[in-house]
Amino acid sequence: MLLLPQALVDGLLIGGIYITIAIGFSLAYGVMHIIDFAVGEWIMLGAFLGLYLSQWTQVEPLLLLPVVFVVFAVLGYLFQPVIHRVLSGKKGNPLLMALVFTFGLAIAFKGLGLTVFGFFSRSIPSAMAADSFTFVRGDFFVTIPVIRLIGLAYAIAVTLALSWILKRTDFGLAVQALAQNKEAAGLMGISAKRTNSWVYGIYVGISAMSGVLIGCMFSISAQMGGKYTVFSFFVVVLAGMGFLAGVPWAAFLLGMVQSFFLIYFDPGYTLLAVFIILYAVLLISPKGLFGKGV
Amino acid sequence: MRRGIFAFWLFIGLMAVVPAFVQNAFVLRIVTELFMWIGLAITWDVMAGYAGYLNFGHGAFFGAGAYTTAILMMRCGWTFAATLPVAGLLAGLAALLAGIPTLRLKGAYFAIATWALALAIQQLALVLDITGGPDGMRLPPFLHPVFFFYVMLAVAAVTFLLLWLLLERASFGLKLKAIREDEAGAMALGLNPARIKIQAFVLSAVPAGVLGGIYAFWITFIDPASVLADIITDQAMVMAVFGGLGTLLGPVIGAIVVFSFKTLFWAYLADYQVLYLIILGVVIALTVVFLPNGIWGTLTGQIQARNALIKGMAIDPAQGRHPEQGADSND
Amino acid sequence: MTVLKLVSVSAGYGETQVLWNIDLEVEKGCIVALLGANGAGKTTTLKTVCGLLPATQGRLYYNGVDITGRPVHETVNLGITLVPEGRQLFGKMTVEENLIIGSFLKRAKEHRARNLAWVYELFPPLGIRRNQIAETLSGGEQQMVAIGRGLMQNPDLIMFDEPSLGLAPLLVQEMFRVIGELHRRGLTVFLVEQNVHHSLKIADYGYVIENGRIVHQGEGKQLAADPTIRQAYLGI
Amino acid sequence: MTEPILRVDGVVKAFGGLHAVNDVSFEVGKGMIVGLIGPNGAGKTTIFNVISGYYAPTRGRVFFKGSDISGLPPYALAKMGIGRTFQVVKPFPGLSVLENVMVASLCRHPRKHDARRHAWDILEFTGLGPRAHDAAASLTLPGRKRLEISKALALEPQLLLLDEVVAGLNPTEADRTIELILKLRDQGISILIVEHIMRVIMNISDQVVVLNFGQQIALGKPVEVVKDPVVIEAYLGEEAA
Amino acid sequence: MKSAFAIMSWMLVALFLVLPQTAAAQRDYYKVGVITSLSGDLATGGNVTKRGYDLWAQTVNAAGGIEIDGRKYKVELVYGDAQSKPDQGASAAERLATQEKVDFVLGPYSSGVTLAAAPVLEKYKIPMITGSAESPMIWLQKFYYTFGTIPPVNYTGASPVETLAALDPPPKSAMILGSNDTFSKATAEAFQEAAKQAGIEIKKFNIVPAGQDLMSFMSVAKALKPDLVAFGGHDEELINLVKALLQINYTPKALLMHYGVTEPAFVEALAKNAEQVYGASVWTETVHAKGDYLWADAAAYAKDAEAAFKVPADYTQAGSTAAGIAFMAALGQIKAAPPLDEAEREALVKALEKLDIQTFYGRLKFAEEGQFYHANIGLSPLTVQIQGGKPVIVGPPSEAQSTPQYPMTPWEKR
Repeated sequence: MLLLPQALVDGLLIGGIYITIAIGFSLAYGVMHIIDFAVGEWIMLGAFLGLYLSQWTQVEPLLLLPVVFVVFAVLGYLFQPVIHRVLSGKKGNPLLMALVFTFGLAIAFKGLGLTVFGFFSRSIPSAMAADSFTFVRGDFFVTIPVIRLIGLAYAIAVTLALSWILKRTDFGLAVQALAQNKEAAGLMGISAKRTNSWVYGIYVGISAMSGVLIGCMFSISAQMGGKYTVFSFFVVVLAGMGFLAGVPWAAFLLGMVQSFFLIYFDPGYTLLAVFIILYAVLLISPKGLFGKGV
Repeated sequence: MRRGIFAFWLFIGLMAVVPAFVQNAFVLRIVTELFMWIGLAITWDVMAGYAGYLNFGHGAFFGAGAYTTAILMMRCGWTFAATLPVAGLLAGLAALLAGIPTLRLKGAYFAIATWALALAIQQLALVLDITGGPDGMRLPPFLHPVFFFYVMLAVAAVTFLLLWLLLERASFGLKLKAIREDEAGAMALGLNPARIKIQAFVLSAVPAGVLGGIYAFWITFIDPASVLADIITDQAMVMAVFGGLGTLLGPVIGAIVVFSFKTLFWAYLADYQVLYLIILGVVIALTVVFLPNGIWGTLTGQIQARNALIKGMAIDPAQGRHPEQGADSND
Repeated sequence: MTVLKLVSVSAGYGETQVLWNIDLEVEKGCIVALLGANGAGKTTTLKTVCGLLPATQGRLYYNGVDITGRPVHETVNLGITLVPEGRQLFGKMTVEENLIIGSFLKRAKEHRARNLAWVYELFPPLGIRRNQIAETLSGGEQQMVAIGRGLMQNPDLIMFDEPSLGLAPLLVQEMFRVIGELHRRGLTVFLVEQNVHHSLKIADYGYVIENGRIVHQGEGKQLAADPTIRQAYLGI
Repeated sequence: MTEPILRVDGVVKAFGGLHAVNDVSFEVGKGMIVGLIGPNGAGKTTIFNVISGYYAPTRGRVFFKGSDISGLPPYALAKMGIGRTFQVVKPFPGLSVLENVMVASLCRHPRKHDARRHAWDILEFTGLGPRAHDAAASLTLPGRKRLEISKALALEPQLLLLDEVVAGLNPTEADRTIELILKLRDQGISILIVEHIMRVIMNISDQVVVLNFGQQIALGKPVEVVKDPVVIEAYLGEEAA
Repeated sequence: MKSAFAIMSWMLVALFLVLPQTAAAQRDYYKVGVITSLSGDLATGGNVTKRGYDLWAQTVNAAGGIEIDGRKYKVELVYGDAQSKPDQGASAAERLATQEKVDFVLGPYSSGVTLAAAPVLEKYKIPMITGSAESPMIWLQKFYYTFGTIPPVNYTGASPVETLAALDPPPKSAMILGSNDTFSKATAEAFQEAAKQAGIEIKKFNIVPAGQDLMSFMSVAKALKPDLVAFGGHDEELINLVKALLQINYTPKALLMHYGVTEPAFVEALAKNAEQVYGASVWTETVHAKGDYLWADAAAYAKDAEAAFKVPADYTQAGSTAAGIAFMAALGQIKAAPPLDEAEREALVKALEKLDIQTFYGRLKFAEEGQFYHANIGLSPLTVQIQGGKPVIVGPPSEAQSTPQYPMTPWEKR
C-alpha cells in the first residue's frame, strides 16, 4: 500500500515515454495508413544525433530537441516519396508491401547504426538526469524524477501541439481531410503527396526527438530500435490505429500495467501480461480501447 | 501439370542422391537448413499469399514444435521419431485455438494480434520451468548430417507436395483465394470463410511445428531467444515476398536466393557482417519498390502478360471494340 | 465562350476502358447535363475532367488552357469544383470544418468569410448544425454540406455528380432550386443526373452517354421531348 | 396453396435507430419472378442482404421452402439453394473468369474436375466461354454482370436473387439479359429481382413489391402497381404523377 | 512449374559449386577457428572476444609464431560468425571443422551458442577454449573438448558478497534482481546464494524480463531500503539500473553488479555516477599477475590492448587472449606441429587438462571434474569497485589494492 502513490506516478511517467514513441507513429498511420517498422530505428538515429550534437556543442541535450526535430523532419520529408511509391503500388498488397519495405529500412538503418556508432551502449548526459522531487507524508512517499517529468511534459506538449495543429490550422484540417477521405481531399485542392510528406516529416522528427529523451533516461545503442518498435505498435493499436486522442490513454494504461506488475505482482510476468492484454483488447475491440480507429 | 509433377520428383530425386556425392557435413548442413527455410516460407505463404492474412506469429508454431520435441525427449523419454507427429499436432492445435478468435481480425489487426501472441508465447517460455526458462533446453547430440538432410528434405518435400495437392490440385486453394479476394462475396457462393481460414491456418502450422521438432533435435539446443524469436517469421516473410506471394514456387525460389546470399555472405565476408545488414535491408526495400510481385511473380507475370496479349489479339482484333460483343462462341 | 472542352477523351480504370473518345463542350454561364444509365461513364467523365483519373487519350481544355494530365489539386485551383457522388464528406469533422476545408486553396481562402456566410444563407439548416459531426447529419443535410463545401472553393465551373441521389422528393426539388440559384449567380454548371425530368428542365444543353460514348446531344427541352431517349435510357 | 419457395414475413432491419427496412412481407412462388422496386435508399439491397443471410433480421422471419432461415449464414443458404448477385459486382479480381465460376460450382460438385466441367457449362450458357481464362478484373461492366449471374447460377439455385443485373447495360445487352432471366424462370428457378429500370420489371415480373424509405408501399401485379398513385409519386417523382 | 524447378536446380548446383570444398591439408601454420557473435543481439560482447583473440594472434605472430622444437609456426584465425544464434554457431563449428579443418577453436561469447557449437566440435574431436561463456550450464554438460578461461558466475559471484559481508558494519539487507536471460539469472542466483551464506537478509529477489524499465522496481527499493542492491544483467541494463536509481533518487549503501561494470562502456556512459559501483571480476589491468607467456603482467597487456584497439581492455578481452595462451602452452608441451591430426588433438586436450600456468591474466588451471568441469579454477574471484573512473580491486584482502568505499556517496552529493 505504501507504494501505491509511487506506482501510480511511475505508471504515468512510463506512459509518458510511450506517448513520445507512439504519437507520431499514430499520426502517420492515421493519414498514410503505413505501419512503419522503422519507427524504432528513427528513434535510435535521433538518439545518436542528440548524443553527438551534445558532445560536440557541449549544450544540454534537451535544448537540442528542436535541432534534432528539424534535421529528421527534413529527412522524413525527403524520404516520403519513396514510401508513397510503395503504398500506391497497383500490384499486390500495399499493406504488406509497406510492412516489408519499412522492415528492410529498419534492417538497413540498424546496420548503418552499427557501422557508424559501434556496438556499445551509451547514455546521453543530461544535467537533469539526477534530479528529482520527493514528497513525503508519513510513511507514504512519492519521488518524481525531473527527467521523467520533462519526458511526460514533452509528451503532453507534443500531443497538445499536434491536436492544436490538427484542429486549428488549415494544414491540420487538410491532414484530417486526407485521413478521412483521400479523394475528396484532392477535390479540396489538397495535394496528398505534399501533405503526406509533411506528415511523414513530422512523424520522423517527433520520433527522433523521443530518441534523445530516451537516451537521457536510459541507455542507447544501435540495436535498441526493435524494442521501441514493438511498444510503439502496441500503444498505437491499443489506442485505435490512427486515433490520436487515444494514444495518451493507451500509453498510460500500458505504463500502469507495467508499474503495477513490477511492484505488486511477479515482475517476471510483466511483459507476458502486457502482450496478453494487448491481444485480448485486439480480440474484444479491434479498433482499440476506444473503438475509434480510422 | 504432369510435366510439373515429373520435374518435382526429378528435383527430389536429384536432392536425394546429393549425400552420395557430397559428403561434406557443412554443405549438407547448409542445404538441410535451406530445406527448413523452404518449408517455413511456403507454409507462411499459405496464409499470406493464398488466404491474404499476414501471420506475424508463424515462428511461434515452429517454436512450439521445437519445444514439444525437446520436452517429450528430455522430460518424458520419448524417441525423436515419436515426438514429431506430436509436435505437428500440437502446433496444429495451437493454430486451431488461436485461429478461431484471431482470424476474425483483418489486415494490420490480424498481423499485430499474431505478433502479440507470439511475443506472449516467447515470454511464457521464458518464465515456465518445463521449458527451462531462459536457459533453454539441450537435447542429446545425434548429429548425423545425412540423417537430418533426409528428414528435413522429406518433411519439406511432403509439405510442398501436400500444399501443392491441396492448394493447386484440389479445390481448397481456389476456395482460399476466393476468400482472399472477397470474403463477403465468397460467402454467397457457399463458402464458410471462418472454417476455411482455420483449416488454412492449421495447414500452415502443422508443418512448421514438425520442422521445429526436427530443428530442436538437429541443433541440440533451443532457447526462447532462438526458436521463438521474431526473426524466424521475419525471415520466412522476406523469403516469401522476395520470391513472390500466392504461389508455391515463389517462396521456394525466394528461400533459395535469400538463404544462399545470406550463407555465402556469412561464409566469405564475415568481416563485413554489418554491411550484410545494410545490403540485406536495402535489397529488401528495393525489391518491394521495383519487383512488388517477387522474382517468380515477375517472371510468370511477364509470361502471363504475353499470353494475354496473344489471346487478346485472337479474340478481339478490332481495337476499341467492346470485348463483350465478339464473345458469342465458346472455345 | 467555352469554359470546358473535351476532345476525343478516353479513360478507364486499370485495364478496363470506360470512356471512348468523348467530345463535349460546356459554355460559360450555362447548365449542361450529362445523362445516362448506371455505369455508363458519367462519373468517370467528371473524374477525368477534374484530374482524379488520368485521360488515356485526347485532350481537355479549361478556358482554352490545356489541362490534360494535371493532378486534381491543381485543376481545383483553376476554379473547377466537383461535388462528388455520395457526398464524400469528411465524416468525423464538423459541418463548419467541412466547409472551411473547402476554402483550403489560396484563391478561396481570401473569400472564406463571405462564402461561409453565403452558404449558411443558402442552406439555413447548416447554420444551425455548424458544430455537428458531419456523419451524423441526415442525407439531405449531408448533400447540403457537400454543395456548400463546393461553393466554399469559390468555383467558376461547378460539377455535380448525382446531387439528388437518395433524397426524398421534396429535397430533390430543393437541390434543383439551389442549382438554379447558382446558375443565376453566374456560375457554370455541369450536371450529371439520373433524375431526367428535373435535369432536362433546367439544363440549357444535354448529352446522353451510353457505354462510355456520347450517343445523343441537344438542347435540354429538345432531348426531354425525344421519346426514344426517354424509353431507352430513362426507363419510362 | 403450396408453400412458396420464399416467404418474407414482417421483416424489420434496423441499424442503430434507423429502420432501413420496416415490416416487409411478401412471397415468391415456385417458378415466379418477383420484382422488387423502389427509389435509391428504399431498402431493396438491405432486404436482399437479410434474405441471403448477410444481415440477421431485427424482427420478422424469412422462410425458404417452409423452413425458417432467418439468421442463417450466407454460405448455409447458398448450400440450401439460394443464389444471389451483388449490386456492386463482386468478382474475385485476381482469379480467372472460369475460376470465379468454379468457386461456386464447388458447392454442388466438390471435386475440382467436376466443378471445372460444370463451370464450363455455365459459362457456355451465359456466353462468357471465350473469356474463361481472362482475369475477372479485365471484364467490363456488362461482362462482370454476366459473371455475377454465372456465379449465382453455378450454385444450381432454386431461388435466385438478382440485384440490378440489367442496370448499366445498353438496350441490346439488357434484352439479352432479360432473355436469360426468362430462360432461367422456364427452367423452374424462382427469381426475386431488384431493378431500377421499370421497363424490365414490368415486362418480366409476375408480382411486384414496391419499397420506399424502408416501407412496403405496394404489392401486386405489375399492371396494378404501375397505376398506383403512391407508387408513381414515390418511384418516378412527382412530375410523372 | 518445370522451368521453376530447372531454375531451382541450377541455383542449388551453383550453391554447391561456390561453397568451398576441402582446404589443402599441408600447411606450416596453425589454423585457429574463431566462433563468436560478430553480429546480432550479442555482437557487443562478441566483438570484445574477437579483440582478445586478435590481440593474441597478432602478438604471437609478431614474435614469429608458436615455437615447437625450435621452429616457429604462425597462427591464422578463421572466423565463423554465430550471429548470436545457436544454430548459426553450430553451422560455424561445422564449417570450421569440415571446410577449414582448423586445429582448434577459440569459442563463442554466449552460452547458447556454446551449447550448440560444442557438440559439433565433440563430434570432430576438435578442442575449443571459450574466452567468455559464463553460464554454469555449459560446464554441467561435461563437454570433453570444451574449456573456458573465465570461471562461471556461480564460481565468482560469491566473492563480492563476501567482501561486503566482511565490512564493518556489513550490509544487513539486500534486494537482488536479475534480468531473465541465462547469464543474468545465474548471476542473481549466485548473489542470492552468497547473501544467504553471509547472513544478509534478502528483502526481495526477482527475475525481470530483459530490457525492462527498472524505475518502478527501484521505487520498491526505495521503500524497502535495502543496504545492498545487487543486479545481474547485460551492459545496457546495468546502465539503465544506475540511471533508474538516480531518477528515483535512492542510493543504497552498496550497489553490486557483475563483470559488466569493468567494461569501459559502463564508466564512459555513466561518468561520475559509475563511481563506487561494485562488481565481480577475475581480472583488471591492475591485478597482480605475473605472466610467463607473451606479456609479463596485466599492465603490459593493458598497454598493448589500448594501443591496438584504442579502448581499455576488460576481463572478457583478457580472458579471450588467455584462451589463446592456454592453447599455445599446451601445444608447447605436446610439441605438435601444424596441422594437428586427431591423435594430436586428443593429446592437446589431455595437455589442457594438465595445464597449470601463470599468465598476465592470472593462473590458468582447468577443473578436471565436478560442476566446474573444464572451466578455469586457477583464478581467485575478485571484488572490484569503480574508483576514480577505473575498476579497482577491493577484495579479497589478499588481492586488494584499495579499501572498499562504503557506504556509497549519495547521488546528489557527487
